[in-house]
Amino acid sequence: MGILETTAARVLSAYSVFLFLTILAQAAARRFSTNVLLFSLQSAIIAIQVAVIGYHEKLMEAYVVAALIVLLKVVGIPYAFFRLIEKLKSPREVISATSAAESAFVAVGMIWLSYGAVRSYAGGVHAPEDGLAAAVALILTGAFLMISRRKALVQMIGLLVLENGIFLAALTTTFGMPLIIEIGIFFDVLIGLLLMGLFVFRIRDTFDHLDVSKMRKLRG
Amino acid sequence: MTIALGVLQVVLLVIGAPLLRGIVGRLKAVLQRRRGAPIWRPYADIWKLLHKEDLVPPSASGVFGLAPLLLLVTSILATAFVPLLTNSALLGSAGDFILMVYLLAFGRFFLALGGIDGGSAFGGMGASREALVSSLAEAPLLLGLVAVAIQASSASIVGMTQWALERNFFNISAVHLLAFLALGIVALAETGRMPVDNPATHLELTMIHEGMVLEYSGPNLALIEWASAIKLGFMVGLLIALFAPWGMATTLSPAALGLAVVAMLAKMFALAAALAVIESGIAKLRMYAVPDFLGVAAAFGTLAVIFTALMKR
Amino acid sequence: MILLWPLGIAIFGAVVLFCLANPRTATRVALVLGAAESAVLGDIAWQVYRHGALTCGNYLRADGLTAFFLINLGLTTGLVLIYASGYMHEAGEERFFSPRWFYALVFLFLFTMLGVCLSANLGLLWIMMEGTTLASALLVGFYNTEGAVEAGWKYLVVCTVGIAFALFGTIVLYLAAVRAGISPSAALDWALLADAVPRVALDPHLVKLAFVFVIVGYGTKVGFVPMHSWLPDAHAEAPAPVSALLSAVLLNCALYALLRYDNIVSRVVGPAFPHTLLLIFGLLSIVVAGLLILVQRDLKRLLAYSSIEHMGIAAIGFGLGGPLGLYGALLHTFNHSMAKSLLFFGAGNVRQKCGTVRMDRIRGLARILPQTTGILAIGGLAIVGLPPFSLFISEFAILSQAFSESHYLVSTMLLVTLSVVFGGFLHHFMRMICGEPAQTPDTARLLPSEWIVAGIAVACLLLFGIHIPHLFNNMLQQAAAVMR
Amino acid sequence: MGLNSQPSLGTSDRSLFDPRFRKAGRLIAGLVAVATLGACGAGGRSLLNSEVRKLNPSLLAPFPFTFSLDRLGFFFLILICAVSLPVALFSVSYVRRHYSAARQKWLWALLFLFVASMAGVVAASSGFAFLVSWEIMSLASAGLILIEGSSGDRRHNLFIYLLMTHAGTAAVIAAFLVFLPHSHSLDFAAIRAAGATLPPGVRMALFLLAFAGFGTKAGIIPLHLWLPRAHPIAPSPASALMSGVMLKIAVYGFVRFAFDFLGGGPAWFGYLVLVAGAASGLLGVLYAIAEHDLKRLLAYHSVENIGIIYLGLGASLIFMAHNARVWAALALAGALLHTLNHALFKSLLFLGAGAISDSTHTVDLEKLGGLQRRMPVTGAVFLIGCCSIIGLPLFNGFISEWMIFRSFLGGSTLLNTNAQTLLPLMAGVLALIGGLAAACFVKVFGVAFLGRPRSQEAEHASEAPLSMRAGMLLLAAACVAIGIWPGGFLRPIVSLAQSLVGAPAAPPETLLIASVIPWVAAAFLALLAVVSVLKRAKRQTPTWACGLPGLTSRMQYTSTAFSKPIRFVFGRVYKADRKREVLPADQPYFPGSISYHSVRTTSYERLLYRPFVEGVVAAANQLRRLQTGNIQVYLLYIVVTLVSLLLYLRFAG
Repeated sequence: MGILETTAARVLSAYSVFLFLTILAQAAARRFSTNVLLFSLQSAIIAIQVAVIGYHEKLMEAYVVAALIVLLKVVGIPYAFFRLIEKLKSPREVISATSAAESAFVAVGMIWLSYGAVRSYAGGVHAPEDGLAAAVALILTGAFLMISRRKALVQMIGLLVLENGIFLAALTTTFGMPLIIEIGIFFDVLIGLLLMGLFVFRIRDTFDHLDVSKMRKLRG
Repeated sequence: MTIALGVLQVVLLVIGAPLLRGIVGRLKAVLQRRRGAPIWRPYADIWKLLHKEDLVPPSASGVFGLAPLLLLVTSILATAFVPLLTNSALLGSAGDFILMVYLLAFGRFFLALGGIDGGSAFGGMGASREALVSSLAEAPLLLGLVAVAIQASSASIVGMTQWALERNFFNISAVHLLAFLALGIVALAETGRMPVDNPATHLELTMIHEGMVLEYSGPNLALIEWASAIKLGFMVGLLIALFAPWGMATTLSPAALGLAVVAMLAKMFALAAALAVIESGIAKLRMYAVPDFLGVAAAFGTLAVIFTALMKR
Repeated sequence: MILLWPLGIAIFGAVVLFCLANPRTATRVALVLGAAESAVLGDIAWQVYRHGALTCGNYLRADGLTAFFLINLGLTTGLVLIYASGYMHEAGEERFFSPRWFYALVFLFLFTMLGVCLSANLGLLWIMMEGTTLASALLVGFYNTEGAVEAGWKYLVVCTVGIAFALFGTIVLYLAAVRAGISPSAALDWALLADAVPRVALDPHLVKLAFVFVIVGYGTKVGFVPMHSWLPDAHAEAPAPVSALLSAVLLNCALYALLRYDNIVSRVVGPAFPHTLLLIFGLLSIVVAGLLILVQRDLKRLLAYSSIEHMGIAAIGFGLGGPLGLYGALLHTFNHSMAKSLLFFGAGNVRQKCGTVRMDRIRGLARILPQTTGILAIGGLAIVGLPPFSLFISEFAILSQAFSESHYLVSTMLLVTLSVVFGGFLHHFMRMICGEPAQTPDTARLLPSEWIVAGIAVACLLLFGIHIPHLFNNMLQQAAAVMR
Repeated sequence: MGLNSQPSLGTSDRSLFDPRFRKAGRLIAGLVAVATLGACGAGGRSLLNSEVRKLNPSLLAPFPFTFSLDRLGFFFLILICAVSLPVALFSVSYVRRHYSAARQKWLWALLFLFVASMAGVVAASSGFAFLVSWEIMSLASAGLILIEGSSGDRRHNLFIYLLMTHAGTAAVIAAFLVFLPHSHSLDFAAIRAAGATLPPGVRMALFLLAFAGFGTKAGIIPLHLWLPRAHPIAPSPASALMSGVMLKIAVYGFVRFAFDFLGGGPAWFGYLVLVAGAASGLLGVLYAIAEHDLKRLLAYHSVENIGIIYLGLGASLIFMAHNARVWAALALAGALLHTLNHALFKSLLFLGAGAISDSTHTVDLEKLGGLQRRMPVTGAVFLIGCCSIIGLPLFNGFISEWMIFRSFLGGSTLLNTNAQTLLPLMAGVLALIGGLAAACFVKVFGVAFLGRPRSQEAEHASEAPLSMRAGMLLLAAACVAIGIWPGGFLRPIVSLAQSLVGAPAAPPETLLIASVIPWVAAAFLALLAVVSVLKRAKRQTPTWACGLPGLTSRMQYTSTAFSKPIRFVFGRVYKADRKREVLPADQPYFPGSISYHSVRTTSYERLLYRPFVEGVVAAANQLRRLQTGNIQVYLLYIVVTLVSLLLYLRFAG
């Protein structure tokens, strides 16, 4: 009885630290596969979080959502990514505009910024503060990854991280939206990823590379 | 009565104009130590030309023949604005100076066309120069008249004359002096006199008026000569009426009229003498110096108008 | 229940058409279904006009505003389908590029857009909006050329990111609603939310935050500068009918979504805040797009930028609010759809006959394609807002609203931009249309389908430019009433 | 009633697309004739009794699309009809001789759309109707230009025309809408009511907007750039309508605003208009003298005459500002009459140019000459047009210029030194303009119609066909009629001007001129009869060539040579950029050939317009650079926008 509650409370308070770690690691990661792994780890943390909250708030839906997360983000999508890497045979390195150290520092800055943001904006919200901060940080990191990384695949990862952040925000503030909406969002994300995968193949076929910063025929 | 008098004045001026021309020529001759032609010579010329046959260039159209007629007609009409003996004229009270000026322009326009119609190089040259001179002469002429009109607060020549008559020579304003200078210069230009144009020359570098009429002969030429004589008379009459009308008959008594005639003749003679002096004293200006000459006139006119405003306060 | 019909038809059409191998039959079926669709939409609009808002379950609703956008959507989709029936003739057979794929995707796209308009739940609305991106991404990349793939990728990524922000905004709004004590089931329903506002106090700070995220997110879809970057590429690279759909329907739907939020937010924190944002984005859009129109080299990009400009004008109208502003803005969305689809059809013909839409390579179009030139000329005259075409009226209405509120900055910018855009269009079109043609003058006559399309569009432009029918006018007023 | 001109024109131009009317010229001309005559009749009636007629064809929600005619509108409607009727007559054969059947249909349709739209402008009684008709007017004229052809150069000119017109229209739209906060409606009545009680700032803005907007259409220097480019490249009937009527519509708009809506204003309004008018008049005529393309020359003369009209309007505004209503009425009446006169003689001259180009296929003065003998009627009417435009007595131009002159004299009665000096001095300016115009038309008529032909085409020119002559004769008759019997025409115009400026009594000067002129005319004719007795029989002899044989037509003064002295005197105005090429270039002292030509581009384009346009385009190119094809940058834009908005919300919101 008491044990679970306390652990639940612990997890509630501590998970954000792990999230920050994953963020830093992702910012610094040089290999693509590492990024994917970190992403699934991140999703796993969030899944646990959802489950815990579900237990905490006695919400049946939450377990479904957690299961979905595990199914999709922890297992499904990373697996798909690894298959993708196999098939594309593209070099594994992440070509970044910024060096690993710089990226790490940027991540740190963004975490700090996110705390500031949470303090200033969501001041009235009685949600676990660092949870919200983690969410914002995830959003910012996702955006940062998409902006700084040149590989199409990494942009997809960035997008996923961004989604995670938003999802987390919804979770921590309002214990999730109505289930059907959640499911719909999941579905959209999934389709979006499929499409992006499709486009990645097309890019590979038409351009012989996956460097989005070289796709600059359309301008002006 | 007044109408009859007006007609009489017009007739006098129209008939007497060549005489004035003759007098000027004679005076010039005297000044240049020549014997010179008799003062009646212009009449003889016109008479002779009127009886010659009318030679027309092959390229000429109706305008060629029409131009001299219109020139003469408009010149005669213009004289109907000017009071000579008494302060009244046919159109002097009803019509105003703008109409008068534009009537002169009418004739000039057609004469220039006639000059071009000849189809020779000289006609075009003369027309072009005439166009330059007359287009530039119009502004100072009107400005001078406007100044006087504002002073007299009347737009009709008779009104202006009346205003001048009511004052004596000494309380005539600076406006009048300036306006007189402007109009005087314009008069020289309009009548094709030295230093703007030389009526006696046929040198292609210098001639303006003569260039235009080079193709004309016989009656046409006679009309043109007569018209230009009338113009001279008109200008002299206008200057007198505006700036020195004293001596005009205020009543229709024979004595007054007689006095008026004498005064008029004296004043005309004086102006003719002045003209003669100027013409024999000054050399003709270069073609492109004429605009400056007229520009000076325009400046005088402008200053005159400005003074009308300044002297109100 | 009637609200389910259009969605049903659309999804059914998508499935059926996907199964039809023969392009000819696919075309026919598509036309039939399109007709049915338009009919149903018209019926919905009529019912809304007669009996007010319709609802279906918790998740579908249609009120006056919806009805107006539905009319626009139905009419434009009809035009696009008719035009496509002639346009897709030479499309290949291979995977993704065959007519069946095309039509299936178009109907899917249609489905999602209908969903956006009809959904009563902001969450569902978001899902559908994301769906539009997904459904149209393949259409944008339809030709599978380098440009098409690049455009598709950019479209997909940029819009997804933008939409993600919109989701965050939705969540924040939801949070605000829930914390104000509204039941979670009702907290995302725009009508219930709007009605609840006077009674329960939402945290204005959160609502503002939500609106900022939403306007950036859905603004990306509308094509507000500076989030517009995907728009020219997508419009330029997509097949002409798709470009027409994107420009004439999708942008409007995104605007519609924005209006829903604007409605709620302005009830909570007063109209000043959201309307100022709309004005700012509108002004940015018209100025930047207006200037960029001058220096375009590609006809379809030119048209795309003009779409941005017109969305900006509409946004300004909504931002100004007031009777004339709303009226003009709504009317403007409709007029813009007509004129822009007409122009895109013309551009499609040009691409098919001349093989390029690079304006500096096209000369003497009047000789090569006289009738298409007629379409382009009329569309051009209409799009720059000259009478007797209806855009003049809507722009005039917006202008008079701006002036009568003495928003002198806005009105001046608007007037100047309109002149600049006029100059740009005039310059480009005259260079294209006049002159000596490079290729052989072939007197290609319009297909009957193209005649029909052009006829309908021009008729609408002229009719609403000369006299706005009573019924339509009332519908406009109803839609505007929703916004107040 | 007066408005039936508009619908009937509308129907007639719709019916044109019916193939049966392939040669419908006559029938349509007849239709218009009836319509316009009806309009004139109705117009004339209620020009005297100042009743207002209303028409409301369609309630164009949300804007009233209403028409009604007050006296001002009627006056301009009559002007439109009086010009468009002869022009239509002229066109009947002109169009048939010049265009293919397909183009004929379009040309007729556009011509009548053009006329109808102009009628719509003057008949409009709400800002919306005004603007719609106004825009259609511009479009129709552009279409007419486009029919004539679309070569590169013409295209450029047309582009400039449309662009400037549109910019001007924008100003006009703004001018109307600025009223909105105060009048709450665009109906003229409401605007008029609001005009009385405007705050001075708004009043100033309004006046400047109207001045710029209508000035662009009227071709006030330096907004005239389009005018000498657009008018010459239109078909001659269209040029006649554009120069003769369309510019007047702009004048109408300005009068409507400055006098009817605003009811005058501070004196500097007047001085602004006055100075603009003086500049346009002088520069316009000077540019005209330097031209040798007849239609361009005439276009520049339109600039000059618009300048004269604006002189009158400015004087009237000044008088109103000093509350000298009667003088104001005189000046305004002069301006209005000159508007009518210019419409008549300028369209006459353009039609004459059309007749010339019809028989010689050129309007280049250097290639003409000796046409008077070959096309006497055209020559005669053209001469009448010349006499009218330079304001010779007994022709209509004189009457209006005379009235403006006299109003300048009236300036000396005001109690304000500026007015006392400036207005009378303007008389000098007007005189200079008149003199230069006279010089210019000596050149035009002398070079084109007199002397010997300078080219084969001119050698074999033949008289214009009947309908063209008829059209021109009508206009010429009108010019002379107003010139010798001004009284009948002055009365309604003066009363109109009175009602506009609220003058208690009619200015006495108008009665004076009305009474004098007929007498002068009579005397003139009598004297002519008398003097012509002195003429003798003619004999043809070759022109004097200094005794040398072989006088060729190349020895005549050309148009360029003729205008040389004036161009020399006013050299500062022209800024001609001369090109002198010596070939071969390496040996300048022993050239094989020297080619010389001087292109006189007005420096406005160089100094005023180019920099502006280039600036805009440069800005656009800078913006273009922001659209780097790089998706990462695009994402950055979005994030930056978001963040900046958040910051705004944090610190401002």
